[in-house]
Amino acid sequence: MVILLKGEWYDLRDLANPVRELIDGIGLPDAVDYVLWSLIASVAILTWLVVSVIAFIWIERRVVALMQNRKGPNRVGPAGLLQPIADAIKLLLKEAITTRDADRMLFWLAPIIVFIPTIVVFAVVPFGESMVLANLNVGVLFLIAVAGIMTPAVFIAGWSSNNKYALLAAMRTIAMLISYEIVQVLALLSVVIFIGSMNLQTFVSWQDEYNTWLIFIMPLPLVAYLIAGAVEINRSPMDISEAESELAAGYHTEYGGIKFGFFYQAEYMAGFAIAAAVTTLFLGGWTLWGLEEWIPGWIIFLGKLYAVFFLYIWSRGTLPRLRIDQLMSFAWKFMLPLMLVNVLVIGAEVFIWEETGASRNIALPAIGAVNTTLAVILVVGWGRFLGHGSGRQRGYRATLTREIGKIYYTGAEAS
Amino acid sequence: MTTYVSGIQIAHLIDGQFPDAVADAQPEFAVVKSESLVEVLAWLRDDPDQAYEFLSSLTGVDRIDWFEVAYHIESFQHNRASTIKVRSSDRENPSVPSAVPVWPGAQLQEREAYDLLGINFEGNPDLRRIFLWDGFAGFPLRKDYLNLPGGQMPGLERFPGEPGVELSGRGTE
Amino acid sequence: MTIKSEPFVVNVGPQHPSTHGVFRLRLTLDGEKIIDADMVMGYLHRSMEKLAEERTYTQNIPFTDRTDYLAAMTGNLAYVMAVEKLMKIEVPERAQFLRTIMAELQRIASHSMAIGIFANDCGAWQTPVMHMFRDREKILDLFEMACGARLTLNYMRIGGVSRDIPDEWMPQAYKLLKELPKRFAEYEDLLLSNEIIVARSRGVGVLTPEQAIAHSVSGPMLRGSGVAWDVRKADPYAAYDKLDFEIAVGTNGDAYDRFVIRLAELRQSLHILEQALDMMPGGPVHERLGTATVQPGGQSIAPLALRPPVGEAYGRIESPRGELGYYIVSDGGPSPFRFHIRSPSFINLTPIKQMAIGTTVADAIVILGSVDIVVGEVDR
Amino acid sequence: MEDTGTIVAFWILALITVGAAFGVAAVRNQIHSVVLLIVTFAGVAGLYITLSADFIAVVQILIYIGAIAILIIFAIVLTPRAGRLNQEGFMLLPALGLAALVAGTMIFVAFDTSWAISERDGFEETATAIGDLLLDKYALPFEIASVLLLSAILGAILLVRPEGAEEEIE
Repeated sequence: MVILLKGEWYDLRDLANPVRELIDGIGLPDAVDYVLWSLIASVAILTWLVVSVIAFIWIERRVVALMQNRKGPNRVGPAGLLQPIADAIKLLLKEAITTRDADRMLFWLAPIIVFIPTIVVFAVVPFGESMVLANLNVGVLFLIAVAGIMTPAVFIAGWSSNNKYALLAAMRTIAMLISYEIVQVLALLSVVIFIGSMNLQTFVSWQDEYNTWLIFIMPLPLVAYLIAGAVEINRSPMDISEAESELAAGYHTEYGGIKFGFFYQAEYMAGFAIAAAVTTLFLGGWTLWGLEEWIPGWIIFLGKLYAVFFLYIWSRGTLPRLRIDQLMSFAWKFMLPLMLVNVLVIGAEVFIWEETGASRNIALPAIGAVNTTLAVILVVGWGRFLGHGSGRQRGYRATLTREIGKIYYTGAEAS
Repeated sequence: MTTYVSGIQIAHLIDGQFPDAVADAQPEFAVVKSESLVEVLAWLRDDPDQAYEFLSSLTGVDRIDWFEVAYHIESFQHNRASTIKVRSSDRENPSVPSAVPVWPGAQLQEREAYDLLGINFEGNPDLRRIFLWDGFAGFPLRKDYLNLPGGQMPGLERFPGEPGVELSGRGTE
Repeated sequence: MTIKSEPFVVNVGPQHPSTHGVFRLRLTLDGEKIIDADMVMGYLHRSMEKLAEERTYTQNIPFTDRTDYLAAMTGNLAYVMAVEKLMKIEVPERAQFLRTIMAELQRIASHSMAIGIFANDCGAWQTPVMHMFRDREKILDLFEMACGARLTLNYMRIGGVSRDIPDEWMPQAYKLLKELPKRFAEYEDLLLSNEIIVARSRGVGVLTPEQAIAHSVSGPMLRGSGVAWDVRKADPYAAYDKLDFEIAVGTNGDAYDRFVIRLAELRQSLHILEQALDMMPGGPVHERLGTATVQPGGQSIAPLALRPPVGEAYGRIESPRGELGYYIVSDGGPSPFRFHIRSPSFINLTPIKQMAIGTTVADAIVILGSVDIVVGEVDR
Repeated sequence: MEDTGTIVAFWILALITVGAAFGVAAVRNQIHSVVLLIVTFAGVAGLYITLSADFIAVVQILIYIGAIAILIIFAIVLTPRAGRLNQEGFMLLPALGLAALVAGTMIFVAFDTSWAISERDGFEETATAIGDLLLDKYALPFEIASVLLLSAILGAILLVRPEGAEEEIE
């Protein structure tokens, strides 16, 4: 059956095949072919993104509602399924208000700029075996670079609103994004060193060939990347740039209507981008230990992507928010040294593997075990060194008494 | 059980320490002269036998003939409570010393009394209106704030329809 | 050489998710650091003290619902107790127990909200609040059974309570009492040792006992600073002298202590409720007052026009937010000559400036959340 | 450069880059200047792509848009009492003259030089080649640059430290 399907137009395991058949069949000149091919792929990716965002708005609201003991949207359409569409229509029809003191040009520009990187990232993401719009050699770097455009966009949004909450949030966001960008780069650097390529397809094929996912070999960069990703997409406990309880709605306080909708969508799309990167780099992309022969690769990929994105929904429903100085010191004092050590360790491992030429059946489990142990030792040890585990992180119960007028204050642990 | 120290008792105690400071004593409260208020309050707070370290409530009352400020004080150590008052008979610009040097907790409450009754607390570092806006005309909790037609004062003199009393004031037929 | 940024004034409120109503905090910032804080209030000022001077003593009871709208029962109780003190009325024992039970249920409801909102101020995205709402709903159901209202209850009367509880009330209350310990254990698991909440609130907004007493703060804030003071214990009112309970005190005086005290008080309230329900005596729930007349068609047997003797009374109770006092001056007329509310929310705000300076915006929000204000009670 | 597509792309990108660069100098609002600067950087990144230098292009976006532009924004926003608008300065005319001089020299040099065009195709993987060069032939300049950056970081920390902080450290 596999042979039967291979490359036929009805072979849904790779949606690129039928499209290629179609375009090749027409027989156009190269340039037109190229443009047509890109156009189809872009439209397909955009459609998927919008549908996913709409679906996940509903899923997030329902899931968080379940976590919070309530029902969530359940009125518009069956089980509230049409709620996101109704919301979208509402946002589209709302008056586009620009505040009087806003910098009009930048105020309108910001939602557009914020939208660009979140979409462009998907150009390099391999959805299936040949389902990648631009198979860049520097794919990993591209992921980080394009996500970096978010930073000025957020600042422009916060600054142009001429609102103090927005400006404060924008400054916070920039400081945070820059700090965690370094962590993100170092986390991906260790992965790139190990694989020896920055091409995302190479990552997938490497993990397919060696029959292992990088999550088992390097858990530490994965966790670091997930945390840095949470910062990038403003998910709790890192959502200080939105910080609902402190800064109203953060940098997009003054935005309403479809401009707000842009930010809202961009946040989800950036989340998908992070999840896509995690899926491709650490979770084997569109492969599933041979099952991709039977199940279309893109379904496997999307399944993994949504599972990773669900982590962010989960954390949002569960965790409170940290303070900005705590997050900054976490980035600089905790994550950065760990990531530097990690890069060093991975480099040494690659070097030793190359020198000894050990077979993969010995080398990979050994490296995985070493890295996992090291990760635990580093996290616990470095945490201890920074004063974690001194008891200040632990909660305690109130003292109970029946005596009136006595003073129990010790002040020992305050300050 | 909290011991409620009667005004007469506490007036005697204050008199022993500060002769000439007590102006009046009732079972419910003792009235202290405004010039010695701060030192009396400080003594009540600091003296180990009194130790009224907690100012529970501070509020002003417009008694029409005079304004008074009531200090409800408590002692945690002895589990006692008492009431001290100070009066000011200036109708237009009543003024009493501020209790903020003794209890910083009086700050907001003195602002409230100033805002609503127009009692001027001398020595309060930050005496501004608190609930009403700057420039609000008059002090609404004063009994003469609303001068009703026919010279009637606001407030129920009687409850409408209550038997035995003739209708007057704002009661309607 | 030092580089400083410009001072930057941020208004937190009056329309802001974390000011719990229309309250405004003007923060002057240097970067993220607060260098000055000022409170602006009065957005919800309804001049209750003036209005009360024009209404009869009984007509004033609904005002007390609307000061602290999250704890209407305790507001009722403090006011009727002040009037009873003025008129020297003895309240029947069953009414005393009913008042105690209602006040403790209200404390659980109010503390639940306070804890949930505090977690929200620490940045949790509504989850703790929603869980806390579940219990609060059940308590409000009990209130509805007892008096027909859920929020502004208007249940207590001068001389007792407005009506006896229906027969189905007690089984329902016992059922709730069985459920609640499980829930409280859940909250303690979720929140007490939550590392982020600890990191956010520990050592934030520290108030030493000397400062706390000097600033007249009361309730969980005073106990958070380690002062074992609870009006229920110090000056037992209603039926508290017959019940056994403990006071929760903190040792560090920070926001976290105020939070754990509220959690501990949930359990103490439950303990009080268990005893009170078991000990509940029979008998009338309302003292017949001298001039009482039964209202045509109305259920209330409270007299419409009470005329307390000339004098004054200061009644105080331990509301969920602190020492709630009503100071009533009577000139012998049917309405109070002066009606003053010593509202704990308002007075607990006194040291805000001191606590906030030197911290960050995020800390200021946590501090404000740990004070647990109700703006209806701040502005009155 | 025979490919029509590349030529069209080059001219479009060149126009955007030069136009935005002119805007950076001409626009009064400093934040607008920074936004235009970001456009310039993006245009330069596009020009790198036309030269099939994909690595450099991506790094250009990462470093210049993601970091340098943000640094400039920080510098503008955090400067105390700095006007958000550029002031009319007395140096306007001399600066214009100097700029014209520099531009003229550059145009002259650009037209006068006989540019050597490599016959070899572009690298397939530029990243590897750059990495090899940086850590092999140009290792010393690379290290010197790192030391320079490190000292810059330390200097910055020293500058922004509040005056009382010295005692805290000791």
